Amino acid sequence: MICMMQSQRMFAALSVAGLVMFAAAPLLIAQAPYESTMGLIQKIFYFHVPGWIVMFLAVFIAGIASAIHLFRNRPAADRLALAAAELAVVFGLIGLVTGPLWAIKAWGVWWQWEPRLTMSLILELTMCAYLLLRRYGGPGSDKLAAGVAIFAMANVPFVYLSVNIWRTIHPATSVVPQLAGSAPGMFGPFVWCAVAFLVLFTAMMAARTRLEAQRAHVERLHLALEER
Amino acid sequence: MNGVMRAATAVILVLVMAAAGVHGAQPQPPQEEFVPIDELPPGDQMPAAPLLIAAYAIVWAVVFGYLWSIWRRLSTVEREMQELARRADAGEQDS
Amino acid sequence: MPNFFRVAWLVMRKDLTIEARSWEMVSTTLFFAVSCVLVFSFAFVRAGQPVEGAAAGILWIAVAFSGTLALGPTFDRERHHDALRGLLLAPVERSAIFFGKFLGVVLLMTAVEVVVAVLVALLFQAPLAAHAWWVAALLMLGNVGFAAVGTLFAAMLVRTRSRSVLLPILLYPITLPALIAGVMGTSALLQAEPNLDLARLWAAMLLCFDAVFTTLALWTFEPVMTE
Amino acid sequence: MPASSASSFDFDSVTVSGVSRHYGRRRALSGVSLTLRAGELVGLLGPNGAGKSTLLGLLATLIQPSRGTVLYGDQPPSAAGVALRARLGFLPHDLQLYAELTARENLEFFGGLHGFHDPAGRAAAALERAGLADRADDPVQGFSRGMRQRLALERTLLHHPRLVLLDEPFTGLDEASGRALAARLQTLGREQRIVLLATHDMEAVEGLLDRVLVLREGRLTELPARDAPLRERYRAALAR
Repeated sequence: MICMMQSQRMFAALSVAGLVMFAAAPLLIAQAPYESTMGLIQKIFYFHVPGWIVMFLAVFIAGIASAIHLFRNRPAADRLALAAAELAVVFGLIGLVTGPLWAIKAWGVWWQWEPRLTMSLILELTMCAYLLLRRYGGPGSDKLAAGVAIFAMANVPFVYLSVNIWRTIHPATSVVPQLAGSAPGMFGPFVWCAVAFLVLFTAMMAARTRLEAQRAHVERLHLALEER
Repeated sequence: MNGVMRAATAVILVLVMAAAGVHGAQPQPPQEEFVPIDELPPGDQMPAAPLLIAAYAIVWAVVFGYLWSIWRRLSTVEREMQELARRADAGEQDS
Repeated sequence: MPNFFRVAWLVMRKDLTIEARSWEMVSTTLFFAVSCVLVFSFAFVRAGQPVEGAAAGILWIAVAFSGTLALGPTFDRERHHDALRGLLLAPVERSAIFFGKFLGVVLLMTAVEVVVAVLVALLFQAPLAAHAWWVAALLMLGNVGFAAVGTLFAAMLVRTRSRSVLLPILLYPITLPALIAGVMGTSALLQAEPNLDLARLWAAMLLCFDAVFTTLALWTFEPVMTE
Repeated sequence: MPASSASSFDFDSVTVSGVSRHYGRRRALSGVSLTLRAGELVGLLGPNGAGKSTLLGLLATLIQPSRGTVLYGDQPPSAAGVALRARLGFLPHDLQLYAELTARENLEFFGGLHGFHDPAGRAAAALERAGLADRADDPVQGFSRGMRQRLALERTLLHHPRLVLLDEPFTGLDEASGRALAARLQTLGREQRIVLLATHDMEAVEGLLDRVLVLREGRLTELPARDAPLRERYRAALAR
């Protein structure tokens, strides 16, 4: 019980920190200088790019945790993988929604079949497939889903590979380094937002793994009750 | 739980440093296919502010929606847990 | 290692023998592939002329769809009389069993590819023959990657309830990079001025994809198949 | 024992201790402990859904326990690995035969997987024993249940396994084949095999078994050895 309280307090502290950082972000972003060609709309990047960063991080966590579960048989790793997969979908959704809102202004279309966008969409689909398999696969689907998560992680390099092969009209590759080099005023808020997203992500991960741990506990209680 | 937190914190630190390290990366030339907004016909121009606000609102909605769903699921599970504990106690008294 | 290939050969030969008796999968898959091409021809032929650049996409989508269709029955056959457990019980490396099944799928898909490629070349006036070796290489590379992922997923879904729905759901997002590479590489060859460098680049990417995912599949088959 | 494969692993007992297996919330086995020894013919009775198939699958290393351990001799299955599978013979209810292949091809395929030097010779001998020599080159899909059952039994015993797990081996057998199977089982016992046999057919196994275990809702009990017909003892055990 004490451990539970502790982790709850931890979770609360983290979420508060994340939300405060998150809430303060617009103020900082408002002060950041305008990007010369894109103007105001460029400020979507402060949320768009960290969203993708967190999603990729989540995909890797899900893949590595799944590998541990698959080869070492650790249910705790499986719970971590499930939490990460769900969060990958959530943060991927943020990226997928903010992207078109930027695109309609900057490119004049809602969606551009551009490799990085397309591949992010593919990754989002993969993680959705993972969740669908867990939801509808029936008992024992955790091992199967773990296999899928490993494959999804292995797919990520091919995302980058294809980006490099294909010529891209996506500005992100050049914008982030440029922010650092030419406009220090933009880089600060960007890092702030990225850290806010990561703190939030950690808090959500903690909550989600906790939920799964509680579920496992309930299952154990059920079995113990039937045992008698 | 704490182990998870520690690991996650470590990962975050690494990532922040990596983000800082992007400094060093050489900026690539901007892509030619990119159409700057001022070259678009004026009719296609959309006001930026509502889009920006919509984007921020959606991000907030997604984050809070998810947190709310976790909270709801957690309370369901905890209710079930209490229920089970009660049943277990009752069972012990029976036997 | 010789044992590994001996077992893989035995499993593949068994599948081929069964197929030679029934012709069930070859005939159904081929029929499906041909109808796929025909359906596309209604979508992509305007005023009697095929839309430019459609041939590569049609070729690969027909292959991917019919490949998915073939994967289900490959393992339904094993599921039927619980034969898969009989295989898993054999005192051999399980990855060898996977490899045998995988080879069977590759062969089946090769047969489909030959027919579809000829059909696309005829119906869409695609100059596939001009760079026949390159097209064949791209198709084979795409085939191997698709079959590796597909065979693993089909095998692991044997035990699940909604396997027929879940297979394409899992398979397409993971194999999309291979499909994109295949389509882009092939269309680079089918351009008015074929771009061999580009095709080579995509072929290299396919090769990486195959290497990574075949290794991963061999590696994960054993733990995924234990209940 | 023939030198069928490179394996040298062998054991003279199987020990199951405290094994539970659940699928989600459904518990198939709970706290099962038992020891099987070489030369023993053990029966496994129980209503449908009592966990018999799960227990057999578990002993065949196809299913992993949620809790508890299974030891072959003193080795866990993870340590013995492939060599252990060479010593296991499992005849499940679904027979594991390929309907499109002939009887001979089925046997030769499995013989090949076991790495026999002469799969054809072994298959021919097994077909003789199954009484299917004249139907050897017909596809299995034309066979009756009894013929398939005989063929599948021979496939199970093809590699002279130490542990023989049989799920309802009397299904579809006529009286003569049933008697032949009973005799075969007794031979296996004399050859110091470990035989575990799940069945509903009490008449067929009456007087054949050394011990009888009963599974009920995932729990295992042993039938007391008394001088009463098996069916009555089983009924009494279920009524308790």
